[in-house]
Amino acid sequence: MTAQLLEGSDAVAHAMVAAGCRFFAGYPMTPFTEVLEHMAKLLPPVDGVCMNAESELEAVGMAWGAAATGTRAATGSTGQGLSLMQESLAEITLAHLPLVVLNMARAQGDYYQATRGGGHGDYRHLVLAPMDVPEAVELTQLAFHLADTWRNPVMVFGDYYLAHTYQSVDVQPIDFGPVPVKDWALDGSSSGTGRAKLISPLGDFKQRDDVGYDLSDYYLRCAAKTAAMVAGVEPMIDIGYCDDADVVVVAFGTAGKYIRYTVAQMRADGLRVGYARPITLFPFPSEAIVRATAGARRVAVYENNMGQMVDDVRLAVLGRAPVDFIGGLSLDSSGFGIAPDYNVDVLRRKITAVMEASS
Amino acid sequence: MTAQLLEGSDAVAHAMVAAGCRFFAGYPMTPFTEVLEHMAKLLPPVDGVCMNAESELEAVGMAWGAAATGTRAATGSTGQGLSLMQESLAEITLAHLPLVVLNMARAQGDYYQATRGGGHGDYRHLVLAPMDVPEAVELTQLAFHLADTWRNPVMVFGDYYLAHTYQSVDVQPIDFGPVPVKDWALDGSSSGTGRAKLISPLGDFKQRDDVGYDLSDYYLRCAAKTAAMVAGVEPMIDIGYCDDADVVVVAFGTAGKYIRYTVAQMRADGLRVGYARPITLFPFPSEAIVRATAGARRVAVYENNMGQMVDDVRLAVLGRAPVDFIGGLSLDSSGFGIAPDYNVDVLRRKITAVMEASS
Amino acid sequence: MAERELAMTGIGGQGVQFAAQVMSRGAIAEGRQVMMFGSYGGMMRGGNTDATLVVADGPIESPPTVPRVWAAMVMHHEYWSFVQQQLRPGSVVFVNSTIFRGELDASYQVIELPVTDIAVDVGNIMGASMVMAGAISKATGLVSLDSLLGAVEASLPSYRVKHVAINHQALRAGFDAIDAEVAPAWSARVGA
Amino acid sequence: MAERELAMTGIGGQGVQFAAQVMSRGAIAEGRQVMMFGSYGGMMRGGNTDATLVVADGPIESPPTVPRVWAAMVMHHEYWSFVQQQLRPGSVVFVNSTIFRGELDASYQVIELPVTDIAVDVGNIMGASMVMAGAISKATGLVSLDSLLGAVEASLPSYRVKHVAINHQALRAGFDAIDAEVAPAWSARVGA
Amino acid sequence: MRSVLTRGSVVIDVEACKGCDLCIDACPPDVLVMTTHEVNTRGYRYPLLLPGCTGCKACSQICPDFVFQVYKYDKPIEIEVAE
Amino acid sequence: MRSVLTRGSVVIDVEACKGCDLCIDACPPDVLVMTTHEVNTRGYRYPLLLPGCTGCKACSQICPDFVFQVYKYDKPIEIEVAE
Amino acid sequence: MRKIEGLTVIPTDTAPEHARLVDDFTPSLIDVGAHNLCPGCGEPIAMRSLLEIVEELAVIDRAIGVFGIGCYTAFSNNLDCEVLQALHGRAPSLATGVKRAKPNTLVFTIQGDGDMVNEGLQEVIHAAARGENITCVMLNNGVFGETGGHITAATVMGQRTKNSLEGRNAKDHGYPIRLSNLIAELEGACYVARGAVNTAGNVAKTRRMITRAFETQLRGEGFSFLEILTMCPTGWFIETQEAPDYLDDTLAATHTIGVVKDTAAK
Amino acid sequence: MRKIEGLTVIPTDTAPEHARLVDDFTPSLIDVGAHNLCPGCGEPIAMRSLLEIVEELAVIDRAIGVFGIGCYTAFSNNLDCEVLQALHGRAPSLATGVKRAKPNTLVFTIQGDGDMVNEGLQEVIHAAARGENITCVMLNNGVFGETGGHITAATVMGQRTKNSLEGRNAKDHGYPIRLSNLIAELEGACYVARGAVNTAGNVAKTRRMITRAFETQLRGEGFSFLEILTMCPTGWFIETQEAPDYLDDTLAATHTIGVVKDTAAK
Ligand SMILES: Cc1ncc(C[n+]2csc(CCOP(=O)(O)OP(=O)(O)O)c2C)c(N)n1
Ligand SMILES: Cc1ncc(C[n+]2csc(CCOP(=O)(O)OP(=O)(O)O)c2C)c(N)n1
Ligand code: SF4
Ligand code: SF4
Ligand code: SF4
Ligand code: SF4
Ligand code: SF4
Ligand code: SF4
Ligand SMILES: [Mg+2]
Ligand SMILES: [Mg+2]
Repeated sequence: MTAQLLEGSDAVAHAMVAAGCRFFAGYPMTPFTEVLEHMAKLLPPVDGVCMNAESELEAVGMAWGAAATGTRAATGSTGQGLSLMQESLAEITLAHLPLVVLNMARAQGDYYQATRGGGHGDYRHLVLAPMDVPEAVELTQLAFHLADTWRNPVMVFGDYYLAHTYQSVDVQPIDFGPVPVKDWALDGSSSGTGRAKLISPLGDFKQRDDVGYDLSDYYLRCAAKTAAMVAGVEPMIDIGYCDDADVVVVAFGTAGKYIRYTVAQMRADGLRVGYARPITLFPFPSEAIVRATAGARRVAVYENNMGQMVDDVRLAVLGRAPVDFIGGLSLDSSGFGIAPDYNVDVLRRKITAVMEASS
Repeated sequence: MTAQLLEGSDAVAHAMVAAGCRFFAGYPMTPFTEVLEHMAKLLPPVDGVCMNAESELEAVGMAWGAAATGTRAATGSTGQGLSLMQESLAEITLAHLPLVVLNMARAQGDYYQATRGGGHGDYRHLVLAPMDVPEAVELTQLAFHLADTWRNPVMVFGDYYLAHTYQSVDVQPIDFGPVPVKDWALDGSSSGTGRAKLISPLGDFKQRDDVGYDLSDYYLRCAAKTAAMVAGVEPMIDIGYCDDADVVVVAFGTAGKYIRYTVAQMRADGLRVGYARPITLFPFPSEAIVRATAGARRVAVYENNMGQMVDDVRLAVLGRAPVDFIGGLSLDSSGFGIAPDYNVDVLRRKITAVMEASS
Repeated sequence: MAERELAMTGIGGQGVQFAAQVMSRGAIAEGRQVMMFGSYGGMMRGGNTDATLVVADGPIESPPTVPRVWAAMVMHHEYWSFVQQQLRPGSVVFVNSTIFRGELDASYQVIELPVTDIAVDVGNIMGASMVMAGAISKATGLVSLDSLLGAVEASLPSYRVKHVAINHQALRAGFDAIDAEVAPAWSARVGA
Repeated sequence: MAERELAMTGIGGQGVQFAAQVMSRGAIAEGRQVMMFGSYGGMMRGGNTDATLVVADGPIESPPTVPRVWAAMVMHHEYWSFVQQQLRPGSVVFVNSTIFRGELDASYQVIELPVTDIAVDVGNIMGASMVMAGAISKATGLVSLDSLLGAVEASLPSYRVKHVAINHQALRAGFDAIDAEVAPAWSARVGA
Repeated sequence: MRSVLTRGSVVIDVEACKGCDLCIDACPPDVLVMTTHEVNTRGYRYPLLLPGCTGCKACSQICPDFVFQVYKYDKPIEIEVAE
Repeated sequence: MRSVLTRGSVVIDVEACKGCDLCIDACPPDVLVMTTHEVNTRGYRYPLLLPGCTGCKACSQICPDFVFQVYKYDKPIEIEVAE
Repeated sequence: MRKIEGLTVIPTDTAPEHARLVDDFTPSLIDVGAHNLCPGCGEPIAMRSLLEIVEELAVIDRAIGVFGIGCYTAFSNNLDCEVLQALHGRAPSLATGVKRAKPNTLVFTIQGDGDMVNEGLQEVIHAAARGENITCVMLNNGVFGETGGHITAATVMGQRTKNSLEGRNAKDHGYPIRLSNLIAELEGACYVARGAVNTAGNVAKTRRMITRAFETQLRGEGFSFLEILTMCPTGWFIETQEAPDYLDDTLAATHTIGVVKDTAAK
Repeated sequence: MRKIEGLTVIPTDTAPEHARLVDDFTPSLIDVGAHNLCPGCGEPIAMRSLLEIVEELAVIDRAIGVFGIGCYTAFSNNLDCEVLQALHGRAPSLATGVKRAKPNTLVFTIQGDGDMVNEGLQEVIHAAARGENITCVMLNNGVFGETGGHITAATVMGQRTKNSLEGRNAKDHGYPIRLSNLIAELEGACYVARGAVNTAGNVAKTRRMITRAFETQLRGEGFSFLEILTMCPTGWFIETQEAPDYLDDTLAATHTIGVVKDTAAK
């Protein structure tokens, strides 16, 4: 292998290019900024386009346009920037366009936004949450595959650590198998043929008589499409030491990596604790959580926010065991107050407290 | 009483003025448009200001500015428009400003957005969902009281029916008691005094030495403030016929009014069914739901979306009884496909099916 | 608590929405509570125009649209199928016999009146629904004639106040066209 | 699977981040896997600059920041308290004796070297961290000298390639300043 | 009786017309007139063609509802009109 | 020895200086010079005042770090300088 | 010949003999002629002209229209031309993405004054400043027609709208933005013109402008912008017959008709 | 007298005798002088001038500053002047809400070119078109300083930024927007000027512009706009000493210094 030292944002950029992404548009915002910078360097040499959009609203719009031509396209941002994109992120889903969205979040406070959709209506995005750089390289490529497969936006949910941690990685294109042909893609060639293509969040039927779009019909079909996607996507999760665990700790992303490490150390000290790390935040790996926690006396959820994923864990466990929220908002004051503050010793204390409660 | 015939949007506008709202900014979008039109008529005569903002982003910004002066201010929109406002709605919460937001939604697909916050981070808005015009007149006034009490945005979650139904109402100012003095409001008078006021989503501490804003500290305090609000606000709910009910149906807003009506008719026919209609969607009346469903064999949730509030109901019932989602997306094709399609006969059939399953 | 549901249907230009507003305001003047939900298909002429009017002695329990109605006002057959579904044995159905073409179930209490002709006679083609409102008043007492007359002005846009008189004529003409209160709204306890 | 954690601390201008990159690339050249997380306080001179470097024979299990470290490289005392908390009995602590002022627990295996002086001697004030890297190579074999030398160029921004030579000098000077591999990184199984 | 030189003609899709009158002013030789009583099934008045059409396409180009089809005669024709 | 007419003077908050040099060019009579070796505790070179200040405020107005306090003498003074 | 209402009326229900068709009912790039826009609306007229020019230039197999949200959206699922439907105000960014990804296409937007001067003002200005090689088209009727005739940032002084019934006044509503003139200030803008569809003459003139705008893009010169004044009798609260003159007297008095900028002409 | 590095140096650690203070370290409306902006940054200079003028005009007890997001945000919690912190690009709308709700205040925004010409271009143009009686101030350094020196819509041709290291070129990045000139086109804009803080002379000139802009608002004339060119050595990737000249040669060559519009003057 020809591993190289890449910063997370650089590795993600390389992974996008390896996945065939040829259009990227973004607006600087820490810690998303570096991804944009790296794409600006990597795309031109492969005849790709990277737009320094004048704002997030324009960035997502440009990506929308490129995606409509069948080009593998991506955009992204952080906190505020993603909030600005919510209208477009909701409606591009109704337009059935594949788009990869990078949420280089600061901490984990945007779990609800990512998994419920911060925009209006019933749309859903697939959400992948890597725990570190190597996993990000894989999931970023998978994101493009899933987006094309389901003609739906897919979000890669990273954070400050993912963006700024250097790791030795060997970025190679991964073959996830074939995707449907993009016979819907626009290039002008169907104009004047009597069946010109239409891509619209309002509907995909051409007008009949003087009836225009039929939202009541279309929204139902969109809901059905979403249901099919949710049924068709295999939820991913990383589970460890759960078989005989008294307490199972659930965490995602970088926090998940810290929990894995902490739990492994506690196991080394003979403590009966396990971990479950959802990799797909949507669809949420509920069945796997149910199995992983079947024997647990208590379940603990750690996230760097005021308690969001804990809803999904409780909805899975559904009262079969107490679910304790042991997370909370904790930001690193050195990192401009935007990087999550993780400390293995602190995590161990929190988990220990739950174990005591469980016995 | 001097009742008059008012269209819902007109009644809400009258209620806002009665509540002392003196600044409104909005951008037309059906079914929110009429509220804007009525405010444009009602405010000038009482020396209020109504701005025809050039976009939703600018509307929420103008309302933000007015709110910062201590003026009772409101804005609002529908679907797409509210999605555009998400960044501002998230951050104005961190700026601790009272603001009333009208979501004249189309159907009920924005429940997640309203209750989880479609923006970034851990902020929360109080959400009130009236079932009809008279209740909207009351809750709209309450919204301003709660906003001032908690220095937090409060959303009134209406829909197409609320906006367009005419009802006989007598809009009188309601006294909800005193609210804290707005000693934080800006008017320039504290400038040059050595303790000039600051209103910012980044923090409320003035700079010391060369340390600027401390987000890690501030976000924690914001989270604490939110927790205090959630603890301090009495959840509201309308419950009927639940004591001996085999099945309890949960629904909110206009759907709740239809369910009430349907359940009443079924009761008249001797069927043991009850209803629970959350009035505050956030905080969600979980305890009340637990009590109302204590004796139920099954719980049914009806909402005009693909299943959102059902999460909160399940989180409350937590497995003690099966919770069936009997809602779904159903839009009226005559009403431009944006009005929910409710039919008492259909609802009765759905509820009956649940009752059969329960016995 | 008695609630009287009246379903109204017609096509653009017949004044259905206006009639619904006049009846609503008339009922309010009599101390009753009212809910009225109208729907009409866009700006095009000849489009459908429906309305559901609920009048009650107390707070309205009915939602904006109801499954069964106490009575119906059918100005045109074009879009009346939806209203038809709401009728049940005993429902009072006021039909504009000048225009209406369609089946009427024998179980209904049907009251036919050529309201368009009558409107033309009183020189107010647009007033057909007003004529019908007058007729409904006489036949059911849902809202008294005086209350209807008093409600006209408030229901007209300012630039139309000059039309008060002709609408009063239409109301009276409809009222006089019925000889007796054949289906009293407020005696028996009908409806939900 | 052995993981070697090295905590590095200093102030802006000492080249700590650069050294972390050189060591990382050197380790990769030897077929090892690496994780490196650096943090520095803004653009101001003299600000803190820390880095956590983890080298392993296989996939990295350590998160970006670790509670305990195998070794530490202390270039300055100003912000070293955080690193101090990560040390435990037996940790190998490389100290820049030219500058460092502070308490060092007796339980550590301390290796002091006046790297700033040495750097000045080889005419490369900014090279203090390079000197230390060379010393760490000799004393622990975490990364061989050759690998470090080979990693310098790739770690320099293009417009700085001319600085390769002086950095090589600094590395060698540090390497030569230590006489033996006193704390082998890859023999015993230390640390998690 | 007088005869009017007529170079073109139009087909009018009466049912498509919404009675906006735009074609009337647009017609250079002024050979389009609106009906005064007759209306189409949607209740709109619609245009009638008088002799003298030049086939200039002004009506078809300005009609918002695509009501016109314009023809040019291979050679102009004379049409008799009663005074 | 020569004497320089000096109308004003400045107080320099050396520790606040970030060594950007803006004041040097800004000073009309050119009486500010940067240290060449001396640095403040943050490692920045800082300005020194030579005789001949006019108290014009150019330095205080342009300094991004608010390093200057400017004074005007009640009456100008003469300062002796060695050539 | 038959007599109707006392006039000698030519039969117009069937095609005449010995004559050739010179203009069909519906332009061939519009699927269905019937639409539910109001009587006398200017937008279908503009749509017809635009689509006919696309055909004339023989670039139909490269044409992609990006639609904004307004009454004109009624045409977005009714064309035999590829359409990408954008959100309100966002068309220029989508068009940018399309054009950058597929440079050989002819990309044009169809937006209204509400869509372009209100919600999406920034999008079109940035696209123009970038010299984006697309054509943005604004159908300017000075109101939000679709929502019922509300004031926009292009509504002219004194114009009556649903929320300025006494006419736009500076104190409450400020001044109209003359977008074409603003765009012309930007270096990236190569061709900028303002036409109208209120008379047969203006329609003809506007067709020439459309041709020039598209040619500018096809030659790869850069950003071209076309503003077309359209009638909105409904939003103006007047009769359809009065609309053409009302357009001249109000809208066109502020938004002057003519070519504003043409770098190629120099 | 002491000799330092061979020069006769006046002691400058304490106040001289027989002299009066004519300018203090930190302007009185700035709480803490120390800040973590870069060496040679032009923004603190502009802040000083603005706040001193607010004092000079004796309107401090009515002054409210609305801040955008950029490096200048470091001052938003550091003033003895009421501050409303806005989100990136949104300051003009917040300022509008403040002013309409409290007409007697003096409301000014502090924004950067990234904040105003990129993210919030539409906000300031609409505010100007409305003739909103506020003063919008743009600190223009032609880059996103805070994010590390990226290109903005105001970056001039050839300017080197982090993502245009070879200098801005038309093909990839389009042309810069000269915002003051665009704003001046709008009827609602009454006073528009562009200053700079790269030399003592320009600082003095800029102070006069600030005065005029605030007077325009105080007289209730309407929208006033002030653009101030500031140095960003970090984002320009040059030495602090080179910044003043670089500003003249690059930024000011496109964004010309001077009064662009002054309706009162006519
Ligand atoms: C984000 C958003 N806000 C508001 C609306 C509601 N809306 C639909 S069309 C329209 C105005 C359209 O005006 P214009 O672009 O001028 O087109 P016109 O109707 O005049 O042809 C508005 C405000 C929307 N669809 N999306
Ligand atoms: C919505 C949003 N997008 C992006 C950012 C990240 N961001 C912070 S400051 C800034 C640029 C500021 O540039 P400018 O206004 O010119 O100020 P300067 O730093 O140059 O002084 C950006 C993009 C943000 N804070 N909010
Ligand atoms: S322009 Fe067309 S729609 Fe209008 S009247 Fe003439 S034919 Fe009818
Ligand atoms: S083609 Fe010309 S002349 Fe003939 S009817 Fe039409 S407009 Fe008139
Ligand atoms: S301008 Fe100020 S900061 Fe810069 S060198 Fe002079 S004193 Fe120091
Ligand atoms: S006050 Fe004027 S003369 Fe004196 S040092 Fe400052 S700039 Fe120079
Ligand atoms: S509202 Fe105006 S723009 Fe819309 S369809 Fe009617 S006339 Fe045309
Ligand atoms: S980056 Fe530029 S603008 Fe920001 S502080 Fe540094 S010099 Fe000033
Ligand atoms: Mg318009
Ligand atoms: Mg800037």
